Amino acid sequence: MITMTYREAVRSGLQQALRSDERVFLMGEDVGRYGGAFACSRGLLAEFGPERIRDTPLSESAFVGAGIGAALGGMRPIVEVMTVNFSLLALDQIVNNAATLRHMSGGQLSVPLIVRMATGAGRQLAAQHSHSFEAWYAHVPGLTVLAPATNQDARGMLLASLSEPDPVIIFEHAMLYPQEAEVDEQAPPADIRRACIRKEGRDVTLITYGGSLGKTLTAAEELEPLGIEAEVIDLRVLRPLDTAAILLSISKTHRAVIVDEGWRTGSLAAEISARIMEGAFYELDAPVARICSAEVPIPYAKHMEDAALPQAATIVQVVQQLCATKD
Amino acid sequence: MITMTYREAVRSGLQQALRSDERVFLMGEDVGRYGGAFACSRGLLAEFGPERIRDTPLSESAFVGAGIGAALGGMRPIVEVMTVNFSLLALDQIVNNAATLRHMSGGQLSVPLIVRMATGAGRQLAAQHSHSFEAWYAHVPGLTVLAPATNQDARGMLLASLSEPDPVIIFEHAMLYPQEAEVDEQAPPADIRRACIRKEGRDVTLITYGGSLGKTLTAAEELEPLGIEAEVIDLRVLRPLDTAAILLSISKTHRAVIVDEGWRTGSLAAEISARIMEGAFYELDAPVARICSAEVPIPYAKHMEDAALPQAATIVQVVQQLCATKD
Amino acid sequence: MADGKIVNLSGLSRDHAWALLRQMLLIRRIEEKSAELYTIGKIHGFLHLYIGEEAVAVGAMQALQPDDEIVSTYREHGHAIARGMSPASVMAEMYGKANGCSRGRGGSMHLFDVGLRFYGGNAIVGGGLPLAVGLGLANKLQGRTRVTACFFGDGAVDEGEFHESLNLATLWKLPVLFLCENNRYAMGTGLERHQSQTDIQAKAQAYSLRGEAVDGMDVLAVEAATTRAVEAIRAGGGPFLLEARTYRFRAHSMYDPELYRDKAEVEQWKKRCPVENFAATLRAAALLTEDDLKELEAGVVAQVAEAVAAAETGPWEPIEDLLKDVHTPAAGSTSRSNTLAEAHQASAVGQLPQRRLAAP
Amino acid sequence: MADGKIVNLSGLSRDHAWALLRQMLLIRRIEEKSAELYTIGKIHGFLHLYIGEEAVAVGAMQALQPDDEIVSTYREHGHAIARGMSPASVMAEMYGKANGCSRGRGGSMHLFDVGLRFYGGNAIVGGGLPLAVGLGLANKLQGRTRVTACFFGDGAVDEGEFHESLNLATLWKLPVLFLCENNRYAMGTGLERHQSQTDIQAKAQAYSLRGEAVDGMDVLAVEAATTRAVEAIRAGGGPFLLEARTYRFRAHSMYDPELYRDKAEVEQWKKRCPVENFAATLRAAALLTEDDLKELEAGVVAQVAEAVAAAETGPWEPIEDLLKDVHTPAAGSTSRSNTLAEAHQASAVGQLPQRRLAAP
Ligand SMILES: Cc1ncc(C[n+]2csc(CCOP(=O)(O)OP(=O)(O)O)c2C)c(N)n1
Ligand SMILES: Cc1ncc(C[n+]2csc(CCOP(=O)(O)OP(=O)(O)O)c2C)c(N)n1
Ligand SMILES: [Mg+2]
Ligand SMILES: [Mg+2]
Repeated sequence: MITMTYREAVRSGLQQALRSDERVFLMGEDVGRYGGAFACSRGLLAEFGPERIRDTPLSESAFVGAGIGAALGGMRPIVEVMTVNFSLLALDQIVNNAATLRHMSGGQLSVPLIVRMATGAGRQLAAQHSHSFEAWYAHVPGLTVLAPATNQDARGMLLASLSEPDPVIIFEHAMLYPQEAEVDEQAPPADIRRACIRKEGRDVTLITYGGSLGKTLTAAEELEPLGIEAEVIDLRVLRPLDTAAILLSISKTHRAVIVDEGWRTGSLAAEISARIMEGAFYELDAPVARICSAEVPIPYAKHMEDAALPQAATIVQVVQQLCATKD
Repeated sequence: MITMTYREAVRSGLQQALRSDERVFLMGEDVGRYGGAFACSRGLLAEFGPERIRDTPLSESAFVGAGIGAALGGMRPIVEVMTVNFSLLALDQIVNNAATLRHMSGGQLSVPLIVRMATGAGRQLAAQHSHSFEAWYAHVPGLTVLAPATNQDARGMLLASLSEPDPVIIFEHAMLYPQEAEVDEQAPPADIRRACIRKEGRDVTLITYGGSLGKTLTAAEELEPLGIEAEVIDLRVLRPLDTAAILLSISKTHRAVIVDEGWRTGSLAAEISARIMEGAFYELDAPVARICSAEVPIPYAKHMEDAALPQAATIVQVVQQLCATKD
Repeated sequence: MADGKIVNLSGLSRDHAWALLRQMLLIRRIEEKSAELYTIGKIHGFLHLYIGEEAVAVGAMQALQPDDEIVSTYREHGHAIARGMSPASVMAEMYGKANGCSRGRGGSMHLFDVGLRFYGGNAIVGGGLPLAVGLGLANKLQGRTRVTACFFGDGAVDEGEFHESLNLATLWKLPVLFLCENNRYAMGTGLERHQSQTDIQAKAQAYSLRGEAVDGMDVLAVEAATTRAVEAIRAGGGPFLLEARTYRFRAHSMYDPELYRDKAEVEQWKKRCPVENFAATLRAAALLTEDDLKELEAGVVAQVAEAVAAAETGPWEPIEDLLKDVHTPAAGSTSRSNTLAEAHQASAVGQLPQRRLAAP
Repeated sequence: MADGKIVNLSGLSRDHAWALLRQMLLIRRIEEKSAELYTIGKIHGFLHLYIGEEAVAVGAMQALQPDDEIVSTYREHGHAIARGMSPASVMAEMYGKANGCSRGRGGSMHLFDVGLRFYGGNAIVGGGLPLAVGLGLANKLQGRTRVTACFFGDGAVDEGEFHESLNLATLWKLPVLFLCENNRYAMGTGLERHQSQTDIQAKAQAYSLRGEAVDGMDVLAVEAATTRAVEAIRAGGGPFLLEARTYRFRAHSMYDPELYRDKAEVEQWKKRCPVENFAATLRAAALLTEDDLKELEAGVVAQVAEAVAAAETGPWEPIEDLLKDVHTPAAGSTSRSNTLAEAHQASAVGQLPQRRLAAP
């Protein structure tokens, strides 16, 4: 176990991937000389050279599509789209090619592609640079969508994705990169099927992922002295959702709150709420609540950005209200 | 009242828009000489000339962005993106410019733009040409999203959108274009805030929109002799959702089924289910059910495409099951 | 030749000439039959015919080796056939039958054959170009001398992906042949109304790329130009933009009422029919007799009939297979990947909840 | 001049020369101050400095009229200031204050001023080009003689939107000036590693568009070239691609450790500093004395101080206004539009449900 940042954990994963399989290469804007917009790939150019650490032009559609093509051609590309904001420019390639080619070709092709991108708000980058489109990607059949929230997962889920024969999209919340924690570099690739209970509790289930895990755990701690024991589920895998884990927890707590940085309407939280409706309606003592981002382009000013995003204080407040309703 | 097809109703709306306001122009691939991929604009080039009926190159991002720019410049552009499938290429412009410019500029700008597109499956066009991304657009603050399901609405909602100072996205389900019905061309612009009850009933609320309205009404009819009176809500407006209309109906029926051609996970149906959870949990006698498309790239072969999409028979079956659970 | 051009036939063997003619004829007849089958409701969805453009696919494929890759568009029957896909597997696909090359899931716009290294069949205009760049990159990274040939239309040249792909391929010196089939129309929009610079091959300069235009109605010219281009690519010089100037004789798709072009223009181009003119050239050069042609034609007609029969009698994919192949099941049944595929499957299937089992 | 170039100053008035110098100096000092304020935590988010490139914005703006439009990028402080935006409103915006030009919602990357026809401040690389095309289209359709000037970097040239926008603007002969600020880097990627053809203005040919390159370190050259380009556009000839060759002296953003370029290269370019060299030129031509310069500098420093004061004392936007301006309230309070805006607002706010009111 060594202490490292989330960014270093990603780098460690990339490094191991590149060392262990020569079909692996990394490509994206500024992954090479610059060292990655978030410094995740710093040093990799020196170790692996420009053929395997490829700086691309600003051409999201072309280089993501080229990743798909290279995967078809027998490589194991890891494509870094700098942030989810720019991934809109590559969405056609991801939806209509990466996710679709296998089924549409009658099972002839497969696309073992990893696309990594930073996501989320919180750094005062304003409306065009603060998106959370995880829910959109989680909507698309053919994709596996991951959201590592811990440093161990940042490394382990990347490595697990490498053995997948189909496209995997990995969301790294930009606020997590400086997060320090112990990482076991000897650990096997992470499980990428299951959600994980990060804190046990019996009064309410808090369901979250990615950049919101920290806030949710903080809220859960603050709820303890108020007499509410919250169970915190880190979804980890956004597609396919681990519905069983959610329902199991609710069969114990009978209450649930979903914390999701996406805009409320059409959020991933909506999907989770709907699944709980379908799978645990009779278990519920109160309606499932969602805490999401306000429905507004995320503003630059700190106090306004804070007001737009889910915060621990809001979670505490909503949970308290919810637990006050006794059935 | 005259009988016309949905496509003719769209054309009638376009015509009136172009006649009544000289700032209005129509632009898109093949809207001019070809007459529109779905023949919605046939004849308009002859009446309004090439300055106002503009054929564009295959450049979805540029011509949608140009529509935004033209709106900023004082025009009232109606941009036709041939189908929602190609709109992915223009999504960056819609999300990061059209939807965002007003708020991000501190209220200085507004973007009175209409983007029309055909949506949906059912014509055996296979995976890349059968998408339903209404839910994605309905996720984005700053957009108004409409889904006219009737011929009157096809015309009236387009005209209503013209007086909006902010961007409106209109989804025309491609299966509806040949639909014949009476249209009142003297009617005022349609209401674009409210959902509409297309059939009253007291046993269950069926919530749907666009291309699924017909199937849902058929199912509702088939349910009558089985002793189930279904109320059918046509959402019409996908953003902002008319939650009040949904909750009101459920306070009467206490049961709801949502029919939505989008893929199930992350569908608009999920959002509606979540809103019912939040707003009418204590009114429900049974969990809300969703009938959506199977989570698969839509296949070409007719029997497979049919199997992938919501069908009236499935609706009947699910509603029957749901109504069998008495609380 | 009908248009009076002099063709250099020196070095053209009878066998090769016949093969070219046979392939063009086969494509022509398959397309005609498809149109007919569409009209009587055997083929559905979109159907984009290649009639008039046969010389491009047939000429170009001659220059490619079995392990080269092909990426194509929704107007790809010609490319598929010229690459060697069996008419039966193409026709069955258009019928939506499980013996179709894509199990009936793709239809006319999505022909795939991984054995022939035929990577589809892409219905998003411009969407295939980045794939070709990636296939080229894989070849380069693995030190293979394969060439990836990417077919696309003049309309695709308008899309941003054209620009991004050519830049990327040239920058990285990738072995990709960008082959633009300029048939002068993007659906109903004429070239001069969708491109400000109508000399497509000249756009190569914007990328420091080699470009050339060739008469796309002349199969030998296309073969020669493609051969040169492919040689240059294989020699390590990076990509090549080849513009084949051609014309589609039929409507854009079966939905198109062709309001946007004059019949006279179409008739003018039909005089340059690549099939008829090549046959005439061969006859003039005594490489083909009237009887030979009849025999060829008869063979082709038989092939088409066989294809239709295969499509007619082919099985439908069982509905239970709907979710199959959304994800790849892993080779070993106990592997993690397999469970991920299963997890996807499970997640995709929703059910109504059970009544509360435990007390609150 | 420091780099020994001979500048033609004939016809240059002292007033105009001073105005150019004052603006460049103002931009330089605002940028330096911004960097300082960023370091001490007054400015947040991304901050992209224009230092080194001042001659481009200042030179180009001289050619534009008050009713011309400007579309810019996230590196746009220079354009905003040169267009006449008050340093206070720019600085307050960077502070996130409500007296900022965008009410503090945009920050450094999103300066807007509709009065100055300054349309932002776009942080998606290439995202501004289609907007400029549309503004140009509106001008053309309304018979106005305005020109839309669109600034973008060499990196934006890689994006598909560059290609699509230039084609569209040329095809439709729209009055748009595409002004590429080629500073030789897209973030950390040097020009020759992101473009296969590094002569950007030469790409104009791919669109039958007029293109020209100009020394972007020379404010007079930029002014002259832009004036010619704008005249040609106003004369009805359609768009123009002007490439200003320049260099950024600072890091890409405040996050950038500049691992990708040599200090020596930067030092070399700094010798061509547009501000210092222009001042030197004016002194050499006796259009400026040492004292004049000091006075100018003092004026600029005072302006910057005022701007900082305005930002420091400016109010924060109230949190209650968070959802304001997502939609436009209609002019008349009873109008339908207003209710749609209200419906959006209502829909955006979720609440917990009431207990069941009616029996089942
Ligand atoms: C991105 C995208 N936009 C629009 C369409 C609709 N469409 C299909 S084919 C076509 C014309 C394409 O023209 P071209 O590239 O010249 O190919 P051709 O049909 O002439 O072979 C259009 C507009 C599409 N399939 N994809
Ligand atoms: C579509 C998109 N991709 C990536 C980025 C991240 N990014 C911001 S600036 C930049 C470099 C742009 O370079 P250039 O256009 O030359 O402008 P410069 O910064 O040199 O002024 C990159 C990659 C972005 N903002 N938008
Ligand atoms: Mg064409
Ligand atoms: Mg640059």
